[in-house]
Amino acid sequence: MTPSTLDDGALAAATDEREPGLLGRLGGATAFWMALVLFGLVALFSAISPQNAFLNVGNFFTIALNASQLTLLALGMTYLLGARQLDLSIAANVVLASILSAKTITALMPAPGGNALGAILCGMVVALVAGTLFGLVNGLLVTRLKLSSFLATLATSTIGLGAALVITSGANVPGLPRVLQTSFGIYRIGGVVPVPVVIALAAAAVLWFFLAKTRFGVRTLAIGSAPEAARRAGIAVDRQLMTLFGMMGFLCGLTAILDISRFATTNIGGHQTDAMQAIAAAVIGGTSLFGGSASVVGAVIGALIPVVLGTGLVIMRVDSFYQLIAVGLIVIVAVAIDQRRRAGQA
Amino acid sequence: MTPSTLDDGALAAATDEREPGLLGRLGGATAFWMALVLFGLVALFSAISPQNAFLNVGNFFTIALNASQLTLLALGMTYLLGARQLDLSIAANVVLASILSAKTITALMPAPGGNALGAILCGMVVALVAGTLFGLVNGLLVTRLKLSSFLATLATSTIGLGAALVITSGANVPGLPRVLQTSFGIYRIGGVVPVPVVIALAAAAVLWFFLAKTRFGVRTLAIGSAPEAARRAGIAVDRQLMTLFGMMGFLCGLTAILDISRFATTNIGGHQTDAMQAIAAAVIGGTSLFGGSASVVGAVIGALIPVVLGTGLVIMRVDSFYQLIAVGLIVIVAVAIDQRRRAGQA
Amino acid sequence: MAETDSPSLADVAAPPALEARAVTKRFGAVEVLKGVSMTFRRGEITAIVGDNGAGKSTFMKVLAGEYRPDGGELLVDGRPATLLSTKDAQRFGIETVYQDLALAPDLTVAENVYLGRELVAPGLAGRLGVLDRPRMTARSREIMLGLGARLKSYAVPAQSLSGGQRQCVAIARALNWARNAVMLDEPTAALGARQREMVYGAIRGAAARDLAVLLISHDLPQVLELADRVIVLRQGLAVADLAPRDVGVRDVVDIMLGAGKAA
Amino acid sequence: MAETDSPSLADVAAPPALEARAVTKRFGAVEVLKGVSMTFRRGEITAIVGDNGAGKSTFMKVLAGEYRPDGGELLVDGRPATLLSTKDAQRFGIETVYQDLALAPDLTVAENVYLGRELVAPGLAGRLGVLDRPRMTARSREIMLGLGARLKSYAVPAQSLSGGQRQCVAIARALNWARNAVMLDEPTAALGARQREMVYGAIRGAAARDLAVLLISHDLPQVLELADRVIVLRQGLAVADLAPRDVGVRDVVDIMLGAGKAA
Amino acid sequence: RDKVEIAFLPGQVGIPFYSTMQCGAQKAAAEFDVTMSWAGPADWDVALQQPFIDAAVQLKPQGIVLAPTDGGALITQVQELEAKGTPVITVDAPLNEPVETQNIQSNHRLGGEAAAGAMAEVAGDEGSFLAIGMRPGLPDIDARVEGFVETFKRAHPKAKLLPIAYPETSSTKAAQQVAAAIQSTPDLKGVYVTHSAAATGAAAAILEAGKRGDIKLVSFDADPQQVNDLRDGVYDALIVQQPYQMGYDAIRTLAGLIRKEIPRASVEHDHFLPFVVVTQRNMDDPAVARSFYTTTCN
Ligand SMILES: Nc1ncnc2c1ncn2[C@@H]1O[C@H](COP(=O)(O)OP(=O)(O)OP(=O)(O)O)[C@@H](O)[C@H]1O
Ligand SMILES: Nc1ncnc2c1ncn2[C@@H]1O[C@H](COP(=O)(O)OP(=O)(O)OP(=O)(O)O)[C@@H](O)[C@H]1O
Ligand SMILES: [Mg+2]
Ligand SMILES: [Mg+2]
Repeated sequence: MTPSTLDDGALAAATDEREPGLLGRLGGATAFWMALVLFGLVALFSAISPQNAFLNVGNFFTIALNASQLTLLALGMTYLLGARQLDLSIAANVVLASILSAKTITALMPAPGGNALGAILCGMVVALVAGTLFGLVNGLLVTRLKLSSFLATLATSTIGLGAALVITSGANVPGLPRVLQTSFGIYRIGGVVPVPVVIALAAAAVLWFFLAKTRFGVRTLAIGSAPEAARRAGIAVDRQLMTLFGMMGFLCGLTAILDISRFATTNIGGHQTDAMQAIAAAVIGGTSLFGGSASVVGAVIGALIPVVLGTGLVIMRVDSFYQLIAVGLIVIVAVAIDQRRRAGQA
Repeated sequence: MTPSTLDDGALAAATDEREPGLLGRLGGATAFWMALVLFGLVALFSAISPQNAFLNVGNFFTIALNASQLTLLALGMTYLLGARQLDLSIAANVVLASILSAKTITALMPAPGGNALGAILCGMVVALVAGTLFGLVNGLLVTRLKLSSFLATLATSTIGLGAALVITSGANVPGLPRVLQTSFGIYRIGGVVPVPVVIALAAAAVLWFFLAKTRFGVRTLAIGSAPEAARRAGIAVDRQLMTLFGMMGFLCGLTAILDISRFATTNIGGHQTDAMQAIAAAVIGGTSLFGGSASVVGAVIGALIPVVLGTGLVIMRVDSFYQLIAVGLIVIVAVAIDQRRRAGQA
Repeated sequence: MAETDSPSLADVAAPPALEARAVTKRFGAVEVLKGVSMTFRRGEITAIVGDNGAGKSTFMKVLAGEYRPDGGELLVDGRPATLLSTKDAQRFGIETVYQDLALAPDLTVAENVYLGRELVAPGLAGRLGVLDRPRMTARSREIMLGLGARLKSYAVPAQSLSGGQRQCVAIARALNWARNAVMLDEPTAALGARQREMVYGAIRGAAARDLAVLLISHDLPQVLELADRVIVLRQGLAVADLAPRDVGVRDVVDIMLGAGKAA
Repeated sequence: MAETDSPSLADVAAPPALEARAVTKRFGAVEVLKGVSMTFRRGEITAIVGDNGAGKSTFMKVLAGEYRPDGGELLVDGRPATLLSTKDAQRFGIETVYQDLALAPDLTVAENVYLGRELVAPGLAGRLGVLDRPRMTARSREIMLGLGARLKSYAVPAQSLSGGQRQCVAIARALNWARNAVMLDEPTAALGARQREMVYGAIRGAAARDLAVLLISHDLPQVLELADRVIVLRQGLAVADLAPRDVGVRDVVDIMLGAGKAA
Repeated sequence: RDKVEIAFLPGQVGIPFYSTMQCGAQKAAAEFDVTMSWAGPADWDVALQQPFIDAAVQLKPQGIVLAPTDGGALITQVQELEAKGTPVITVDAPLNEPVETQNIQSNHRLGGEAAAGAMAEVAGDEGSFLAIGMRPGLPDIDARVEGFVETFKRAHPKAKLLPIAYPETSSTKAAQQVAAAIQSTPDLKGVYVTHSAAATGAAAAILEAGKRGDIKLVSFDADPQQVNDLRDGVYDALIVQQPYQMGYDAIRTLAGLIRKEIPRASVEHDHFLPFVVVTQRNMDDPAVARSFYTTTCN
């Protein structure tokens, strides 16, 4: 018997240079699908809500305003998850930063009627610095002491909250200048766009750019995808993680600023579920809990979905107990379909 | 130049059949170190607490009693984490199971003075069945719909709580027979050992046995260590995960029974931090968040440490804000030393 | 279209242990298998060779139930079979060594060898699933020694093994359990000279035990020495079915690369 | 004690690019390296061979800064150097291909080739770290083609590559960045015939570029053809330093296994 | 006189309500020669309070003041303490069965009723109203909600009540829920909040919608911030409890009981403290201002 060539398929000539890998890795497909879900919800609520209560620009921006703090936190969490880390201490960080900031402002406040601008700016700087430092402490625990970020940030969460309570004796800081609220926290640029929304969107744009376009983003995902490989490739993993935790802290500081300026007071007890919500927003948006893939756009959408749902269901006068059930079911359905869609493609 | 043999080390004759792999994988080393930490804390508090308030059998069992519910939850979580899963819905599960159980008991209660035993037993069965079913639903979402356990259980957590609130209209179930509390929930066998402690220890013993000694344990860890490899090896991964989620649910039902019988009421508003606490207890005890290694003994110790710390610090009259800080610091120090110890060995 | 069936040395009357008909598989836009047909007979060592990226591993994963083919069909013992999972394949007695091995890094060597088929103690304890660890360790040592791997301990986690030792664990597992067919994807890539010899010996032994053996390898000289049939895969197509006696390494390489056509 | 220095072909006056002196390494109770000394000179291909589990990969990881040795010292360009991390080794211009490759599975081929040394756009954008993806892709394709790997797309994640393609990515990376020394741990295990030839060509090219090359391989015939020196590791000890011209595969195997002693 | 040892077990430490109670208790402790310990959880949860109770009991105090975080859970324990001769006074909330020596509280249901009256007064009794709880299952807060809802429904049948909102302790969630209610209910006239986190959220939402003044806001409690906000017109009325008096009365009564200066029989089980309804008009009245909560004594 002689060797027999049976067929000789032509060479697939065209090489394919699209970037499915990139899109997939940046969770693009899931983010896209979740954006559809989001628009579907908006359309649904618009259609069935009485008196067009849902469908109007003012309401959309109110929703965006209510999602702005969560968006900031979800952005930082997206980077951390992309690098196979997480931060459970963000609530404590926000509380601590807001308290320090509020204390600073009230301490520096001029006599009533004076210009509070200086005090407010100092307060904001304090919030950002405190938040960033808190984040860097987390980073140190993870990189130097080699604690898992879960345990490290769980512990600093407790410590940070304890510190906040010690500083304030447990009471919210009173006496913040009202102008902080009226001309910043709830001020609407052009009467339409609330300042916190602008800040959140700006942060999202910057962080999207860095994740999708720069070395910084690639290295973050490399660390999450294969920490060993990243280290062996000579990436300064520890420094990168420090930056990421510091960045998360900075975003906590920013959130703290929005918090005190929206509500003109601190809210020590009110952030308990922030970490979970931020993680959930990131994951719903297509970021992997196990690192290597992350989506900034998805995080924004993931932060918006629960707020849209909540607002829509309130407008529909759905009893709040049934709201809980509805939110849970919608998340399951949306994510399950996304899952099936992706499985079908692979 | 001729080839030159330069040395010929003797064959290492003895083959080493000890099981460092097994010990390490079962988180044994960490559990051992954390046990030392626990005993250290007990010794410290015993030495410095006024009037021997800490060092007495009654107090030890009170501590064990306070840790018993967390222990049950941490046990289930240990198995799930070992298989690279988690369950964030355990609080909702406990609440729902306790409500259904309490409703059953109050509905079946005979006239005052009658024997409540039948009603109570029915209630217990209801709690266990409801808890297990809840867990199996989680398992279905993870295995059939391929949701990540994080998102799936986050969603069922919301749904479960919503269902509990709808059932009760948001009010705790009143009118549980006091005998449930006096002769079960806080009854001490021989006047010393509280029933819940016996239950928690029995559960721990059984689950230790299955994890360390049986096929079931090996397969659980195989799934966590390398899900792909486990699947390729023909392990029925989905069935195993269903069992694990069902088991977690059963333990939630058990916890619910302890809850209503200890407190003679349901606690709808409580339990919010149960999932985090259970995960933390498991991880402190040496179970890996990323699967493949788990320790039942460690989970028990991890559940005891915060209670011992809390009780000790209360007895020492440390202000509860400082307690938060102290607990966080001690966790960091203990885990960091464990980390260093392990790095040194590797 | 590929047509690789050939009236081979084996008994034509007995149905082949494993047969693939016009199997296609695509990932997204890329068609990796473009209609591959092949038969594997008992007692015969069939080698699949091909350039990197030709689709060898993908094809094997289809046979192992790991991937579901987009088109075509599989037959086991002459009967059409749908392999929905690797468990299905195992139920048919088909065992696989994957190119990326698929060990559980945290589990011990013995546990990896017996993964999914653990030995349990006799009696009631066994009913509870209590492991017979000593027996698992002893048997693992035997099997591993038969492949030339000497380990200091069988209780270390698989992640602390050397590359070759890991490969031996995966091979040990497959050879230990196969009843119908065994498929090996570059099983000797990380092995030393002695281990390679012993593994080839074990593969011959498997064929002698009347298993159908599928071997994927880049070690062409060895393949030509060992295999009863050599099938060349090029860009998702089976382009040649060769009898090793009649060809040299050079011929095979030429067909692999599509450089020259042998007739 | 091993003493593998030999007045080799290379210029003895110039300090060796890389030298290990009496390096020991233990994992727990197991001593894997028992005092290994070796020198690697520029322009020379030094091969390390040995049985599975002999300690080859462990030794290479010590040289790469991945493991810290328990005893002994390392010299780079004749000066004692402490390699605390792979980054340190890279700073000395030492690049490594690991046996388990170390790719980031979620990243694209181009990103993996440039991992840790991404190409950035010119000007301000570059200062911000903006990637020059087109150039990264184009260059990656060039390098990969030079190793015989043809990919449909350079934007697919590394996890969707075939075994051999993945190996090419890892090799491409190391060869692209090495300035002083390049170390390859079984780089051709998963490669097809053509790719293997091209990689061996690239290794020769690296030596010609005056790099010190360390090659670990089980492919003894190839090693004897390619290497300037062959060092045999047995159970954590360097037991022989051979000149390939003078020995055959059989001799090397005998030494590897400690069966016969050549003098 | 010998020192008397009393363990005071607040339901949650730090928040101004309990800090104010602590001030009252400390005042009484100083007056009546009492050594008082003060320890409680950082959050309102019976499971969190339990270790504090256990630890206090370990130290065998002569009397215990307890703010029970659950009306049912602690009955047996209190019963045992009473049986062993340790008198227990509960403050803030009662137990579900009257096993303790005395309960001092401002009946939260009555507070809700007072809030309903105040709301009708500032916002009229037509249009829609929204009541905000915290999370279901907290007896005190739930009673505040129920008292309001039932009274308002009964007394003002023309008014519409929206479904109760439960924002937990998150101001952001409260703001979102109130914003949605404003959006969907053009005739929203008043929002009743039962705790301060919801209050700040509701206030921000009303302000953001430009509806300050149009939508009245009535809140429970008088934290320093809330008092400021009342002055600034954020709130229209505050329903204020008397935690200082609670703490003071509890210690005084308990010290007297332990020293047998007060006969047990003369201590009635129920001791209700009235609410103070504060509006901008009466807030500068010193008698009213005394009821504002503080974070530090003096
Ligand atoms: N999951 C996947 N997604 C996308 N493409 C894939 C996937 N798996 C394999 N491929 C592509 O299919 C082709 C064939 O891959 P396969 O692993 O079957 O090759 P192979 O013949 O085994 O090569 P090697 O000899 O290198 O192991 C490759 O080009 C690879 O990039
Ligand atoms: N991290 C580790 N922990 C414990 N033992 C280890 C570890 N790494 C390697 N070993 C052991 O050290 C010995 C040498 O391993 P090494 O990987 O260096 O071998 P090798 O010569 O590269 O073998 P191969 O040819 O199979 O790749 C092996 O017996 C292995 O089990
Ligand atoms: Mg392959
Ligand atoms: Mg090796």
